[in-house]
Amino acid sequence: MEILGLYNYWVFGALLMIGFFALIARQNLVKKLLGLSIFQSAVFLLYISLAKVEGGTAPIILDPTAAEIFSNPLPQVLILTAIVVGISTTALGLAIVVRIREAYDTIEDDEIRRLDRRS
Amino acid sequence: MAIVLDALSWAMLVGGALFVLIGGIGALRMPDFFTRMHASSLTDSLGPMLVLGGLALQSGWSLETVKVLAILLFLLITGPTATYALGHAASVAGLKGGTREYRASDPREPRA
Amino acid sequence: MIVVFSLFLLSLLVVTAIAIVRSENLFSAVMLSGIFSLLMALNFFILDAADVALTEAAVGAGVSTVLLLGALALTPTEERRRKRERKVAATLVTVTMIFLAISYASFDQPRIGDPDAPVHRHVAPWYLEQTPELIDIPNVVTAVLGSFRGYDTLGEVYVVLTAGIGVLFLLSAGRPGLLPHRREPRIESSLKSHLIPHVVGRVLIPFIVLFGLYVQFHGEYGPGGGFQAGAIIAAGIILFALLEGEGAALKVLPPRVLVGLAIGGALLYLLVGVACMLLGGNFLDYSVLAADPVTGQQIGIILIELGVGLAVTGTLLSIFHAFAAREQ
Amino acid sequence: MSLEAHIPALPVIVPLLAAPIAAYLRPRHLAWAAATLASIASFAIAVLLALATRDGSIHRYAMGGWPAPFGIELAIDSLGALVLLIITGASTLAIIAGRETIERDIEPHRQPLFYAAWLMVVAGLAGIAITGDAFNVFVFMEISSLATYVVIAAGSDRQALTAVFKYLIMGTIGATFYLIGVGFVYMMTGTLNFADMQARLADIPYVAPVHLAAAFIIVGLALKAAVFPLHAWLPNAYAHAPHAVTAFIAACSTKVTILVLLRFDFVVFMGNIAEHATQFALFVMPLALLGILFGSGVAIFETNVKRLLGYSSIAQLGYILLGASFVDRAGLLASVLHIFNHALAKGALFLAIVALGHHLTRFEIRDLHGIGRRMPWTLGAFSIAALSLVGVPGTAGFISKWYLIVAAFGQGSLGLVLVGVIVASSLMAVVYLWRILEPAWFAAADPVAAGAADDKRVGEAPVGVLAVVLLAAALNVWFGLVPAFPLELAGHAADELLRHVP
Repeated sequence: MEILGLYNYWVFGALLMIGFFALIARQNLVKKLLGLSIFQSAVFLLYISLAKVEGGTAPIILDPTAAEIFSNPLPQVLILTAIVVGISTTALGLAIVVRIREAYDTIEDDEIRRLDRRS
Repeated sequence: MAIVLDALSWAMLVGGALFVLIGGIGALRMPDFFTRMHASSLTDSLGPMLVLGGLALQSGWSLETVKVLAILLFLLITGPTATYALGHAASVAGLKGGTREYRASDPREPRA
Repeated sequence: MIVVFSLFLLSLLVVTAIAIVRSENLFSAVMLSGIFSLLMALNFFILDAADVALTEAAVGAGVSTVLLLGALALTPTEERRRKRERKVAATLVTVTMIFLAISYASFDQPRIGDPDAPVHRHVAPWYLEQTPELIDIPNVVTAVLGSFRGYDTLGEVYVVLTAGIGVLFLLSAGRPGLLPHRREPRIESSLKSHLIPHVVGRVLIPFIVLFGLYVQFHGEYGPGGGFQAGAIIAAGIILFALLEGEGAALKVLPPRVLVGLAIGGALLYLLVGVACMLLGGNFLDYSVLAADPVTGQQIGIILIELGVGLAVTGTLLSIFHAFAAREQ
Repeated sequence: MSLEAHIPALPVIVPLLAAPIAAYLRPRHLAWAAATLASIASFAIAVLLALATRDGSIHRYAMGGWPAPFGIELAIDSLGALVLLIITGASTLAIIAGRETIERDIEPHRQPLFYAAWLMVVAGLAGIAITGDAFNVFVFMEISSLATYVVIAAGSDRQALTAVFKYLIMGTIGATFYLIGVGFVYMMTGTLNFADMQARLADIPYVAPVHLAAAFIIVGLALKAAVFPLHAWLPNAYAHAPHAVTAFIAACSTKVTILVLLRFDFVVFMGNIAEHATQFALFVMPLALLGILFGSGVAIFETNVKRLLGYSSIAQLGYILLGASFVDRAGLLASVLHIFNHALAKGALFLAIVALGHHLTRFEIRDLHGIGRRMPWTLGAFSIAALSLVGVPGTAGFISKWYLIVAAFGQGSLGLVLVGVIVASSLMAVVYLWRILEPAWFAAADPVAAGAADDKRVGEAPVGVLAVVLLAAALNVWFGLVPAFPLELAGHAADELLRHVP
């Protein structure tokens, strides 16, 4: 059971690296952006995992006198922010991809580089 | 009475889960697009009906039951609509039932 | 039982992520990434993060998928296959090494859920203890988001606004206006002629918007708040645009109004902060907004959440229309 | 509360207030005016703050009135004030000088959005410089990054788009790595406030997560700061951005990231991780030296003037890191001083490019042939800034190189090698700048290359632009002769950074 308490960290590592792999090794720009969002989601999972308390519930205190255990609200707040940052980055990235497609007629990184070298 | 209700609700829960599972297997194993859709429609009709019904029985007469029923109502409206839209889109795109081939050679279509 | 379930859900995340990277058809990759977001939301829910789960579901699975599809309509949808993939082996080695380093360090990290972990002993208990007293709203996440760390949230609204301004700027290149709305776009005919989706969609839209408003104004008591509400309302209006056509949606909410909403929301947030300064408090110190500091905090949080909701709705809709209006 | 107490919060609030307004203002000249006014106002506030921190004091401001580890705290020390001064100053000069070229290169209806994004860059960078909270750094880093992508993508050729996409990917990886590192530190300490982290990191039992955090943070920030070998995004981003944007971001954006790097390493890690000072030196010093040699070396063979100056920036970042890698007062003082002086020199060079951009469309070296005869004042300013970049006595660049060499001699036997590298790379700088200046002054205009040369009326840039360029060049001389003010701030900054280092 002790070891299972680390499973979240490993999934975080795995997701992070899958996203990173897509970012580096894939040539398609949309694929890169999808990789980027997996990469960022991994971090969300890390923070939210930190927030969990054994036997706790979501930090909504309906009755301040009751002795309840609550999970940590702070990482959740940080990740709310980070999720919004993530979608903003994706949206801006997509707009750039659309413009690149119009200018180069392709969204494959290696082909774009070839076109750039030619000019 | 309570035991009967509990047993009934668990039976519904297990049954619902089973139908969802069958739907999933069907979506993987069926030969072409339309039969796959036919199988997977189990997962958004009978499956949730039974699961949510079981949950409603578990919670008794309370606010939760109302919420569960609202979810069920929502699913019963949207599920078939989505299935219809999907099927219609497929037929407009030129997908022929009963075979693995497509009339239009649109590269976007996933291979069956 | 719940442990097994969460392990299963976590493993599914990894499987889905691999499927996204491997799939060559970008449409299926986008759909898979919507599934990925929903799975992520489920995981967040199991980890007690109801607010985050709601946001991930609305933003990650909803809005993000719509934007990706909107962009795919303007780009090729098939990843080109190559005989020899570049950089794959070297990258695999690198990522494996980093993964091993992360796993190695994990053995020194507190177990998930350990109540004695440093994160649960410092700062966070203060929020849980002081919120009922200082702000007196049940949802501590909203209290931290809106007041204790309200400056971060202000920054977040501006991140969204910056992205909106950026997308409008990029996609208005080489055309007369920011969002031309005379033209009837190609999305017009896609759903209008389909009777069943059309009718069902029209029935659903008011409920979606109503739910959005509920999430907006119930954020102090339950999971929810401006971001989630903004995303949900934007989703409802996007559905309207898909059913009735871009032109109809832009007639109801013209581009200038949308940009105005985005800008007005962000400014509302900032001006609440400035008002606090003028009334003698620090920036974003809502206590001075009313005679009683606790009431002041509540007023402040409601106002800034409203600003957030307006800004997010306006920005997301502007971005959606900007993509939809860009002809191939 | 008097207005005075709120001054630490204003450098962020003013541009944040002006940005949305600028986006909605029509006609476009009003948007420019709003952006310029906001820039000037921020600059005035930054000057006030710099004067206030001259005595080495730290000005704190509790956002929302909540006390430090619970709320977000702004903490402005002399380092923050110095960087703030660079950001707002560069923004003001570039936006005034760049008006005509922006007017020419960007369609009218898009200009208000451009100016809004510009102000977001100012707000984001200023927010990073003054905050005392690790997560708040991330939020404002994202504001500034997203806005920077937008203003770079305004560049008129299509390569601007690919450059900016690369920057977006690299920048987001960097920011996410930083966020992971902050997450690990938070995991071990439970706090996000820099000062509180420093205090609580001392008594944690396990070190592996903290080492990992340090690694993620250093690599992430190095990526964003374009430290060699993670510099790949920088040259093209500088080369293809609109000239005014290059003048703005080249002067300040990487420096802000360096500031966060120094804060994290010196304030949070040095005092708490055993041997971190040595690790830092062993890791950063070789990179700094390689960066200096690589940047200068590539610049010698580069033919595009803007990209050449971009590679020179990579070399100059090497100097900044080299000073920091000594982990002593002399080195840090030289490093912080070079942040200021390099901003002056590079800012002036790119401002001169803005002025040249009134008549030139391309910036290959041969396009500049003979430009000195037609635009002598602009090229004169360019030459003075170039001298400052090389480090000729009497210019600002000399002061920081002098301090850097003095600090290097303090490194014992290694010092001679370091001084050798510094001198060698200064000579390389002479070579690559001479390659621009020699034909620009003395060669006849290349009739094929010069895009606008067939126009006989080509003369100086408009008076306003020229005034800004000359002012920037004059500042290089002024701070070369009277360096007391930046020296004082840099001295306090070095003391403050070293306060927690054992």
